[in-house]
Amino acid sequence: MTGFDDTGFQPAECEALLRDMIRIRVLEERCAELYAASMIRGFLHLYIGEEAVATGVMSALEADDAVLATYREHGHALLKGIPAASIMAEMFGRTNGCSGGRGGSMHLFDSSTRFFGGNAIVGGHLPLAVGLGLAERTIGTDRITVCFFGEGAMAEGEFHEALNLAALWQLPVLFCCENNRYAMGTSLETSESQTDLALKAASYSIPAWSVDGMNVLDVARAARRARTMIAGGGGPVFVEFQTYRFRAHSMFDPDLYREPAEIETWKQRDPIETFADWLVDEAHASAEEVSRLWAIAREEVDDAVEAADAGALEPVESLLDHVIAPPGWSVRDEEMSR
Amino acid sequence: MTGFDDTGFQPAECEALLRDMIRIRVLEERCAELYAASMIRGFLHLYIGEEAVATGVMSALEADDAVLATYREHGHALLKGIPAASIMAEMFGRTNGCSGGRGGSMHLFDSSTRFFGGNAIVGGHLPLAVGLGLAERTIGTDRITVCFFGEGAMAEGEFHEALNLAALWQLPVLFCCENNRYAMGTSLETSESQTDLALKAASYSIPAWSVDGMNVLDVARAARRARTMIAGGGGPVFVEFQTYRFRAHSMFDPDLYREPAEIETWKQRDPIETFADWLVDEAHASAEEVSRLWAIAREEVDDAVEAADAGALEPVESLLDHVIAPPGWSVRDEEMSR
Amino acid sequence: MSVETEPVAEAVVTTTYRDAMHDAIRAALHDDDRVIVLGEDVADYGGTYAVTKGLYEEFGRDRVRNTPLSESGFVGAAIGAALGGLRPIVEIMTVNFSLLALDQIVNTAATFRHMSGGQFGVPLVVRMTTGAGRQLAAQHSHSLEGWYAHVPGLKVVAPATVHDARWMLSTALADPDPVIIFEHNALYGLQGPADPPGAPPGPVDLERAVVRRPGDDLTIVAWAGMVPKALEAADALAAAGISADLIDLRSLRPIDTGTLTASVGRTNRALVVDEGWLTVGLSAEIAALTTEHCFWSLDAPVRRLATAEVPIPYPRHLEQHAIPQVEDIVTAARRLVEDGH
Amino acid sequence: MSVETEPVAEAVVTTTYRDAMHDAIRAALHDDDRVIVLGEDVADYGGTYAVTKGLYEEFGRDRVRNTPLSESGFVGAAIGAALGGLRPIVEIMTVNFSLLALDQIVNTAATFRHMSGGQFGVPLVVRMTTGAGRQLAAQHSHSLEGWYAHVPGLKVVAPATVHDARWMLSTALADPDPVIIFEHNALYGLQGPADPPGAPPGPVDLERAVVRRPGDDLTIVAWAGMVPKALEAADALAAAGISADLIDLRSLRPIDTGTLTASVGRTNRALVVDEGWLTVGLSAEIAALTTEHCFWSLDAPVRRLATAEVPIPYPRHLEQHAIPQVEDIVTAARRLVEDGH
Ligand SMILES: Cc1ncc(C[n+]2csc(CCOP(=O)(O)OP(=O)(O)O)c2C)c(N)n1
Ligand SMILES: Cc1ncc(C[n+]2csc(CCOP(=O)(O)OP(=O)(O)O)c2C)c(N)n1
Ligand SMILES: [Mg+2]
Ligand SMILES: [Mg+2]
Repeated sequence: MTGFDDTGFQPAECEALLRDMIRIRVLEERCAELYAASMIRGFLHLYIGEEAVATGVMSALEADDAVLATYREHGHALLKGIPAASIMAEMFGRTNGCSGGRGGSMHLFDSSTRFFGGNAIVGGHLPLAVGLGLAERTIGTDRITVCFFGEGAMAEGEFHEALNLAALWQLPVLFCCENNRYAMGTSLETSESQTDLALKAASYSIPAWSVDGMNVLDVARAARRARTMIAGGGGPVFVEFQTYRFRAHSMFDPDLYREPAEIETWKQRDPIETFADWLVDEAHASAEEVSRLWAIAREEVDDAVEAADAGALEPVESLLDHVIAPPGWSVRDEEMSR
Repeated sequence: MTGFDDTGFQPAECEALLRDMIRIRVLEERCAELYAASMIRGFLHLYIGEEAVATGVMSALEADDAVLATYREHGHALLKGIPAASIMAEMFGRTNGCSGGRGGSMHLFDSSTRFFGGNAIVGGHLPLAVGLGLAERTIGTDRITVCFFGEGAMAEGEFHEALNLAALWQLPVLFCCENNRYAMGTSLETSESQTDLALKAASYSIPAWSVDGMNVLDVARAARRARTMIAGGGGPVFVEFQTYRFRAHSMFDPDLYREPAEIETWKQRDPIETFADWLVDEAHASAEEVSRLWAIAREEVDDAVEAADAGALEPVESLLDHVIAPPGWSVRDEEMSR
Repeated sequence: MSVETEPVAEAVVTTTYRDAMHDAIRAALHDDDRVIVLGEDVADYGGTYAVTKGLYEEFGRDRVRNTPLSESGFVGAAIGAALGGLRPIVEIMTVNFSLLALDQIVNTAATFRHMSGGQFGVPLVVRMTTGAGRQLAAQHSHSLEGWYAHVPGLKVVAPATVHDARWMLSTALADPDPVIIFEHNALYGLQGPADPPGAPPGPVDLERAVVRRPGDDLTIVAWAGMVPKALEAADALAAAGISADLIDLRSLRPIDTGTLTASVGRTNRALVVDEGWLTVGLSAEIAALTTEHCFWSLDAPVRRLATAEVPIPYPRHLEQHAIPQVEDIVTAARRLVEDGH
Repeated sequence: MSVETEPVAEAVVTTTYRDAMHDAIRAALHDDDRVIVLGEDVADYGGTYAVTKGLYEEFGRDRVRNTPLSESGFVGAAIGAALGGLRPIVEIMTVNFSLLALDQIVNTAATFRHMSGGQFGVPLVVRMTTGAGRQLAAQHSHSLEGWYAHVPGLKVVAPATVHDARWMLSTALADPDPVIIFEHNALYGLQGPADPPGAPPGPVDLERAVVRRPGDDLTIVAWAGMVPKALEAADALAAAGISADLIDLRSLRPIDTGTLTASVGRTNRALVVDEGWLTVGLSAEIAALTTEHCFWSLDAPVRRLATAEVPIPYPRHLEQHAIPQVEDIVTAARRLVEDGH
């Protein structure tokens, strides 16, 4: 990496990026512990190793851009502005969770920040992103819709249909492919006949390129560029972020399908460590400042766990709530909150 | 067009191609009449104008290659070797039909010639073709599987999933896109963000190219080349055939969405007329010989209609047949016939 | 077939089910900028069954939007558009093709409100054609309404009169949750008043069944394409001295248990007529539900008349034999009343 | 939970449902070259629920084939492979994802024999996991067996014992038509004998229901994940002096009407326990069917106990509250016997 002048990022921006990556990491390390302690249940998919992607992309968005993500979405949710306590409470299944406890780890939602999940049908949320983009275009806003998905999702028919629609209709959607090389235990090479994913996406006649997803500045720069293109009316953009998950697919996964050496190689490129080291090496930050970010993040998560755990379990009597809107509910009630 | 020596086709081959195009044309013209006379019901999709595609491709196949087609499949069925009488009887819904009358115009089937339909879910038969190819590969035959579909099908997720699977597994499948520029009333430009369909298919890392589908020699040549590549172990191939349907999508379609001038322009390129004219111009055939082909085709269809109409209606008592195999039926019984 | 689905006085203007549906969509596009129509061939082609004909010329391609063949994609896009503040009306050509979009409808549209703890509703209307009778064979002719009626989070309706065709849509559009509208292909030509006497023009409720013909000897429950057939059968039964209380279910989810049980509690006999397959079909639910509530007053088990368990065959005589016909309804009703089974 | 699904003598070797399923697949791969296994993560990962673990190492990647995420594509490919002479066993991770493949299963696999007038059968086995209980929330926890049971052309089974897990597969593979096997995720750890005394190792029939525990006071009908719960409930009921005839349905299509009616004709009371949603669920069919046959001998309407009509919520207490529990079964059974409803 080079100096600030070359990167185009200000020191404060860099610190914010580092801080946010650390916040995600600390939140998720704690999730793993809490899973072991049975406080979190169901499927839990950690983003550890991939933090630069969400962090860089989210840094380039406007507050009211819509975001959709997968089941591996804790980091995205956090940076979209959902308090760590609400996220943690959701994973505890408590009423103070961001989905009222109904969704759990895979289904974080927040209407106030326009975070549209936490979607756990692989590929299923890509058409939703197209629709949100269509709504923006029809209503005439200058917001964009950002959709995160794994490289595995690109084999699904819904990817194909969604990209085609977005391109045909020139919608303001940013497709962010988090290529961590595996879909559960299936490697990219056995999942896609064309492993150059940007090339593949370009076949829909949209701008598409690939970026080092372990380098948060590269990610942020790509996202800025993409957002500018989209907001300027250039239609959808696809960006591939090459990254890696340091943990197993989920807490159920014995991770038998990856070579330890491969994991090690990628861990050398830990997006947080490399970025922190660079900041320190270049004397843009001191080791103490970095430590402080970790400490603050830990405090945030400590508080979050405490607040989450203070939350109540929903009484079983209201089990049938939220299936359809209550009588008398009008669509307007929901719109108010968006 | 040029002389025989340049085309690579023998006079007898040319005559066979012309004959087969004419046979399809005559068969289908009669279908239209019989539809008007209410002898044929349901949906009826005519291939008139597109005959060079099926004719050229089928001429390049071996007898035991498997073929799958759409609901616009009368021509493919005929050239695969299903007698015109069986096809006609099927459209009459009689027991002497090639599907015993159960399928009708959209569902012609024949196990003895390995004709796997007559499939009317757009895109739905592409995965089947992949599976048939997988079976050939696993069993170790040198047969290939040929799958015809319209350009409209390429927007479906199943196209995407099927192409990826075929390419990943390097299966012996020939994907024949019959690009007649419309999917019902939806033009190619409003259906595909990338209208260069061969380019699109190439994004699956497979050989793909485009051919004039109104020129039967070009079609046949492309199909020969593709078959050789596939049979040689080169994996799947995609060929786009640019063609046009002279009639409406189906007998229900008022055809409001195409300019008469456009239709006229394409009719000038009638694959049968242009090919016959060329043969006559180049003195490879006489006008009388061409007329004779029409006459023979008419006779074939006259006979077919007569034979079809002699067929019986299935008694209602056997309505529940063919839902599952009869008790005691073994899978072997079916294999015998393939 | 001479069927009148509502009492028609001399002066009442009649139209067709198709035109009523068309008028409903047109009015919705006119009244609310957020309404868009999308689906395969809804624009230039005018809709497979010509329901949306002329609308793109009037409202433009942005509001009446042709989609490529990609059922999952465009239904999902409609869900997203609903989340984003529009009120999409999405058309799926035939219920068979809706299977391609079922993941979106069941796993997303029907769950979004719940998964988000009530934050995100999906105010979407999905229209699709259903039913057999046109010799379209085994991939175009099914009746899978019962499947949709199984899914919490959805509302499912089946207009069987011109009046409902005209007015159910606006109620559906006002609904904060996804509503699936099943239009039986055989009904498009049905004649009747969009605004029958006594029914002021305007939205109709989506959740109540309606007695289309009152009677005392047995209850016949039907919906969608079976309503006209059941009406015709009821006429024939009346001629034979049997008076049938004919219920048009209208809402397939939720099911109006009150109307069902009020009728069966009085007639003590019920016949359900379902164009879907028998096993685990909607008719099973009606039978089970009615029996749970009326067991002690039933004079005979609830009788189900449904389509034969076969993919719909092409030939007319087999197709007709597979699906319930007027005579089948009459026969089943007579046996129920006269022989008690 | 201490449940034994078959009488187990001292010397009988037990295994788990998972291992039994694994052994069944392994034996099939071993015995018949035409058998292939395909699905997401069936190879390196060993299957989402570890059922296919070790098989690709033993039989190679050509016979145990990882597929990309593309449910419609690989299920369709499996159908094609079946048409082409192979005997594919295709795994879909969870019934929720099977919606993506439903077009292939319903519009193609189930119709091909019919559309072709009997020429082309699809000898395919589709395995998928079903059910709630692991806090996997609204997109991973459903029980849609009833939908599949609706479709002519399919056979649908739900092994609920280790014995059935071990032996249903070979019968399914020998079947000339598509067979769907539902494996309830909560059963994988179930212990029991693959070859219980009196049942010689070998294929079991796919079409008969089995009485898992004989009794006289009421009939309880259950399948899949509800069988162990119903057995536990039957024990509790026995302790309270109520003897339940417990039927494990096993085959969800076709339904073994004979076994059902023989039992209910004797007990005169029936309770159906269904992990699917109530409305238009399989429980409705069992209730309707049983009532049709046993109406005159029933002492009370057939009682349905099913999952609450809500997408499955994440928190354990809500999830458990939504699905039928042992106590719910006991309570419903007692009310049925003691209060007649
Ligand atoms: C339609 C569907 N099929 C299968 C699954 C099971 N599944 C969950 S995550 C996953 C892998 C997805 O891989 P990828 O898209 O690369 O995202 P990653 O998990 O690597 O972030 C699979 C197979 C699912 N949730 N949805
Ligand atoms: C999944 C599905 N969606 C919609 C239809 C209705 N439909 C039948 S043919 C057709 C157009 C297909 O166009 P194309 O693939 O280009 O083939 P062509 O008819 O032009 O030969 C449509 C929309 C269908 N049969 N299946
Ligand atoms: Mg991945
Ligand atoms: Mg076309």
